[in-house]
Amino acid sequence: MESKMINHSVPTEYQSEQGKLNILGFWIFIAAEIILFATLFAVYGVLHTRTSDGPTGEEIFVIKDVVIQTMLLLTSSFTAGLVIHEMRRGNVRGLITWLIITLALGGGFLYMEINEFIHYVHAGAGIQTSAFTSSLLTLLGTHGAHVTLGIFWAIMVIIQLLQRGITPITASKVHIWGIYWHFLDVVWIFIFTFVYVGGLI
Amino acid sequence: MNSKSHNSFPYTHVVGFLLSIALTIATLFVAFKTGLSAGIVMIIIAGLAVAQAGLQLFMFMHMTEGEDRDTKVVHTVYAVFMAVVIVVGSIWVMTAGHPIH
Amino acid sequence: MDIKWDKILITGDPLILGSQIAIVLTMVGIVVGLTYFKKWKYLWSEWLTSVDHKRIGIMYIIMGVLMFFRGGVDGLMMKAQTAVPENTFLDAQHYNEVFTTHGVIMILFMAMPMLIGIINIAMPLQIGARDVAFPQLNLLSFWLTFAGAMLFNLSFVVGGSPDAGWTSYFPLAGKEFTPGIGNNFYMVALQIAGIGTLMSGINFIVTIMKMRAPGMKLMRMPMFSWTTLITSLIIVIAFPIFTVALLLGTMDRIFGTHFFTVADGGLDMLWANLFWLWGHPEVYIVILPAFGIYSEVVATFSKKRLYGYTSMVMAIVVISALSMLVWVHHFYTMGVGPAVNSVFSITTMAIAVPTGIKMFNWLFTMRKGRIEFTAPMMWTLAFIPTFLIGGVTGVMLGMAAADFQYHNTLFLVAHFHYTLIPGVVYAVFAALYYWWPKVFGFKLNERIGKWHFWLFNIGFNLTFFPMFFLGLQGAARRMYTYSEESGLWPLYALSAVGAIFLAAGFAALCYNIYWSIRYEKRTTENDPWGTARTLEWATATPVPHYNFAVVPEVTDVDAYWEMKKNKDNFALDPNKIKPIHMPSNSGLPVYMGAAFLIAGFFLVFEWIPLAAISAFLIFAGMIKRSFEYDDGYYVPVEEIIEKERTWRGDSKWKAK
Amino acid sequence: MKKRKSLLLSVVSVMLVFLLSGCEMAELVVFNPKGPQAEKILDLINWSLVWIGLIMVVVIALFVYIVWKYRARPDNADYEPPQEKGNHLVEIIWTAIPFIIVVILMVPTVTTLFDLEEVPAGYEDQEPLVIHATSADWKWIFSYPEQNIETINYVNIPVNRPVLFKLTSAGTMQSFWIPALSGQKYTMAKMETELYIVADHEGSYFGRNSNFNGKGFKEMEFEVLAQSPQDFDKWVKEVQEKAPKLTEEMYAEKLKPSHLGRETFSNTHLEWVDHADHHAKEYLNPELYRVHGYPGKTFTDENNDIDNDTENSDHHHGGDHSGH
Ligand code: HEA
Ligand code: HEA
Ligand code: CUA
Ligand SMILES: [Cu+2]
Repeated sequence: MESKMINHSVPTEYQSEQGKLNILGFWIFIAAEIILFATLFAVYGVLHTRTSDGPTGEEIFVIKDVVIQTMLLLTSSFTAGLVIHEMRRGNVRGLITWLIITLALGGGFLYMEINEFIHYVHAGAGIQTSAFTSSLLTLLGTHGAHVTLGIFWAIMVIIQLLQRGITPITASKVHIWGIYWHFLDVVWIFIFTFVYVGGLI
Repeated sequence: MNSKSHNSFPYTHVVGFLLSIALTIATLFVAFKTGLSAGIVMIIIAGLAVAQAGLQLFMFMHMTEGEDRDTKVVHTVYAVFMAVVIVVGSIWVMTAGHPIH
Repeated sequence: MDIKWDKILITGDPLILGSQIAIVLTMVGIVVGLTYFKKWKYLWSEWLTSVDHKRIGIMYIIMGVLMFFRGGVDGLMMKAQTAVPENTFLDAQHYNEVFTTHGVIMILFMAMPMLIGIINIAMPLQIGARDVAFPQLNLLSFWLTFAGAMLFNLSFVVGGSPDAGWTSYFPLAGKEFTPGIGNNFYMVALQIAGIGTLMSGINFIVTIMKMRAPGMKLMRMPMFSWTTLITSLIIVIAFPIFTVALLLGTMDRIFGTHFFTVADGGLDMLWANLFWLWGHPEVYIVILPAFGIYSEVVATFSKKRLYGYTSMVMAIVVISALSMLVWVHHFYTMGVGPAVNSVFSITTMAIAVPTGIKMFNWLFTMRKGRIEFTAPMMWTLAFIPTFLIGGVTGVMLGMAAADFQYHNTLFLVAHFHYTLIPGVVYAVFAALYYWWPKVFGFKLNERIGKWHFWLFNIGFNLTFFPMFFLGLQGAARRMYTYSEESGLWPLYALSAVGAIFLAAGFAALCYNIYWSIRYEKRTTENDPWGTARTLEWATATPVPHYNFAVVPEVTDVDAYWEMKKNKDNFALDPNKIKPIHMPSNSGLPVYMGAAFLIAGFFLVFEWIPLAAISAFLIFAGMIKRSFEYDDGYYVPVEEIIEKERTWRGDSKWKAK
Repeated sequence: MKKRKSLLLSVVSVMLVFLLSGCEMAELVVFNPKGPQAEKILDLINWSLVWIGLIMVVVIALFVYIVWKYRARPDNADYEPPQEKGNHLVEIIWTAIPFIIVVILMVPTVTTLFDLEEVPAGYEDQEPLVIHATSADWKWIFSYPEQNIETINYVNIPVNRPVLFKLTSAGTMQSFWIPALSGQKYTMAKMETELYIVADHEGSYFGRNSNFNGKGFKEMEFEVLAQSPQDFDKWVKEVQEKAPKLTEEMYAEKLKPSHLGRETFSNTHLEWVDHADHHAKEYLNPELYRVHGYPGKTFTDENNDIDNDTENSDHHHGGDHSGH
């Protein structure tokens, strides 16, 4: 906002002073998110053997569903990358299209996750069952809540894109949302590896 | 950084995507098909997870671009280090020294 | 949901009844007063919705002073209770509630807001910025902190106070042993305030990384801004841990999970682990800005450059790194084994080295200087020997094997008051006296300041020094009373006498503020102390809302000192003035604070449907924010020229 | 100036009155160890005091000297202090010396830490007496499995013989502390911590819970009586013969939040529950902890219903606990 000069050699999202500040601020926030999830992982790492009267991970995890979830999220991360790619080409339509595809994949992931939770509750692994289930469901739930938030956020951004097109400000919003979405994918990779695969070997 | 590279086919994204799928499959393979001991499997799949996270950070998240790249990189590396301290430290402290509980 | 109306207000206790009446009367008084003087609009548009970092800073400080009063009264109540053996002024339950709220309020709602307020006022000025990076977010941080504080204080009169200590150890703090909602207040109120603090941390980091004046490399930044940067870094790393701990605590208490419970596999040690993973860095979060304040004051009033600037910076970086690696020293006695204890003893004691570097650098800054005993300097001087006591006793506690005897005793309580009060509270006082004229255009009175100083210092040492010995006599902390045969009485009584001096000292500060507002000489001198060194002193007093007409070029560590040496540098060339872009005020943060307060309140009372509905108020605010495209406004050149001319006169004005 | 002096004077006199008034002040227990463990800790403390004292003296002397010498006086108004940046040598020195002191303090800390985990030197040849100390709100329960006796709020031990306390809690986190004999250690539900203690003087010592655990915290004290082996054996015999038997119902009643006096039994509660065991039954009574204010909901476990649940032992769970 400080300078109205547009420098076309940098991507749109870096063209406004506020956009740059926001992007850096969001990276700092990502650091906080890293710590937040690390703490949840630490909790899970400490509590996962404490199953009390409830089932163990081996008894309830369904690896097939988890692999599908993983693929959905990995693909959505890829399409989220294409969102930025299209944005930098200045293609609003492509941008919005890929964004919607990403959201659809994210929605699919959430659908699977909700089913997973229902399966757990039926298997006698509710959030109040044991320290293990509490920490498992809280870790998964926090990630799922982030994904949900990401979806609603993207919808808001789509509306703004439709209203305003690609401007330095909307572009920085898309960029920031993109960072967030990839980050959730990173978190999922660790959940996949340490919670599910690690829990089954 | 420069927008020219974005006019063509998104090679890096496709490569990144394929790599991430490959790494996931590798994880599953190592865990369920090799019959290695649990400890070794954990180490390998942990390594694969870290590789995949790095992939996302560098290929998709645009961490190393923009005028603030040093700040971003240093800060993120610091956070990752602290994350490791928290996870490893907590597990160590909570399991050490309690013979029976 | 089954609301029990008759249980909401706490009844049947004269102390609480008194405060309930006092609260209602105060509220009525404020409303009537504002209406009578027609100040509502002014308050709303100039303060509550202001995104000006200086005003936000002032609001933080007002809140901090109020909370100091509340926490201080708690402290006095504890001292009154233990002044004589078998006292019945407070019963066990009340004493427990009092030290819990005292600890929480003093650290989270007094020390933190005070320091964040001071940072808000001074840091952007020191680096030559127009405001912080995210002014509206800054206001939101304030309102969340405020909402958290209000929710927490509400517990005293509505619903019941938390009573498990400021550390809120589980399983005591869980529903198995404290089924009432008191400890819900702890979990929820601190969560709300914590989110605000985290956002402040992010805000300050971006501000410092991106908005420094031209020429101000990191290694030319004033020490206070350096400590702000490092503190913010620790905030960003430490607070999310607390967020998770509180989340899990809330889930255990309200949703019946088993993280820290006795039943079904919960692990009480894990709470301690998470709490201190945050809690230890937290004490460095409050001490580092204080170190920064002392660094500024000591250089100014010794008329010397800060000695060993580079090693000072390195020292705080090392402290911040170590601060995350020592948390176990708070539970050496948990049976984690000699190997773990040894490792954490080493990291803990290592902190003495960088802190020592700072100590010696301050001393050598004064060496060969010309030390002026102004009020801010007095607090700085008093800090050195008293904090030394706090620090070295910290090292004694750090020696794990010895800690088996000190832990959970008044020796520990003495240690941390000797670090928190000389470290943080004295620094806050020093900062208030030091930056007051910059903010308000008049100094606080020096003579009353001396009274404040001596009363508080004597009181402090008298109150807390005996506690070291009480601890060695075997007095555990958090005991609401003791028997006569225990022989603890003389030292307890001595300590209680000290608290009277402390209260008198605090009263002197309040009187000083009152007196100075009415009678102290006004000044528009940009550098009222005459020996200032950093950029905040290079602009008008009181500071115009745009801070600097033209952001100065920085060539050395003490930017303003350099300008003074080279008078021409400081003079303003009116041709260089351009319209200044400023952010506009916003009511949204006030709304968000209220929304969090309401949702938090329902959550505390475990009225889940209501809490869920009010959570939508929060989302509504976030959506509103997302669609806001306010570009702020510009301050026209004429306005700036007029403002600058009035205080600069001819000597600081470069005619065309 | 005068005022300030008189103020100081009055403070000093108040202190003196307290110190001299002869009202008996408690001794510094930590400096009066009655057993080798506490002695080791005291040695460490004394060692630290030497070095800490040295640091204090040096820093305060430096402080006083500098502040005095360089204070602003009317006659040095024109003095322009030099703008020094620092001095590498000096800075290295004041980094190195504290570092060395830290190492000097560290070494004995580590050795003491490892020492405290073991039977004190000179007592290794004796079989330690094992006592289970279980803390509950707000009392201490001591079980002697070999002797098959149990005491509440007092514990008798033979002098000059190592005692191994196995510590656990029936609920909140507490801390077992006998300052004259050793440092403290926490007691936690479903966990066991261990503490070796030797008393090398006969006598009665003060012990308490030092970790805050609610309303009755202050009163949670116990007496340790170190007796000659003969007296101890005599006492054991007497208890075995004369003391009543404890039943599970009685025990559940005692675990409710309350203060009990001294009690003695000729069996132990370990017969039906060891709270250190990972799957121990819980005996929780959340409803009994209500104080003023809004009640809030509690989550009770079926397992917890003492009166209905008599066949508790078949209560099992999946998962392995090897990770602990
Ligand atoms: C601002 C707050 C603050 C600060 C700065 C510190 C600083 C330190 N603290 Fe303190 N501490 C608290 C606040 C603080 N603490 C609080 C609130 C608690 C209790 C919480 C609770 O339980 O409720 C606590 C508890 C606490 C414990 C836990 C004890 C227990 O529960 O049993 C320990 C143990 O290691 C400890 C150690 C230290 C050390 C080593 C330092 C060091 O940083 C000190 C370093 C400084 C110096 C050493 C002085 C200057 C140095 C020199 C002159 C150089 C030469 C010196 C040497 C070589 C020794 N602290
Ligand atoms: C920054 C932090 C901070 C500060 C400043 C203080 C300040 C004080 N504290 Fe603090 N204290 C803690 C942090 C702090 N404390 C913490 C974290 C705990 C641990 C809690 C726990 O165990 O969970 C604790 C515990 C604690 C205890 C131990 C309780 C126990 O274990 O049994 C005691 C006991 O004496 C005490 C006393 C005091 C006193 C007398 C002051 C005094 O310095 C207060 C001085 C201020 C005033 C006296 C202001 C009020 C003034 C007036 C009323 C005068 C009239 C005014 C006008 C006319 C305007 N505190
Ligand atoms: Cu602990 Cu199983
Ligand atoms: Cu600490």
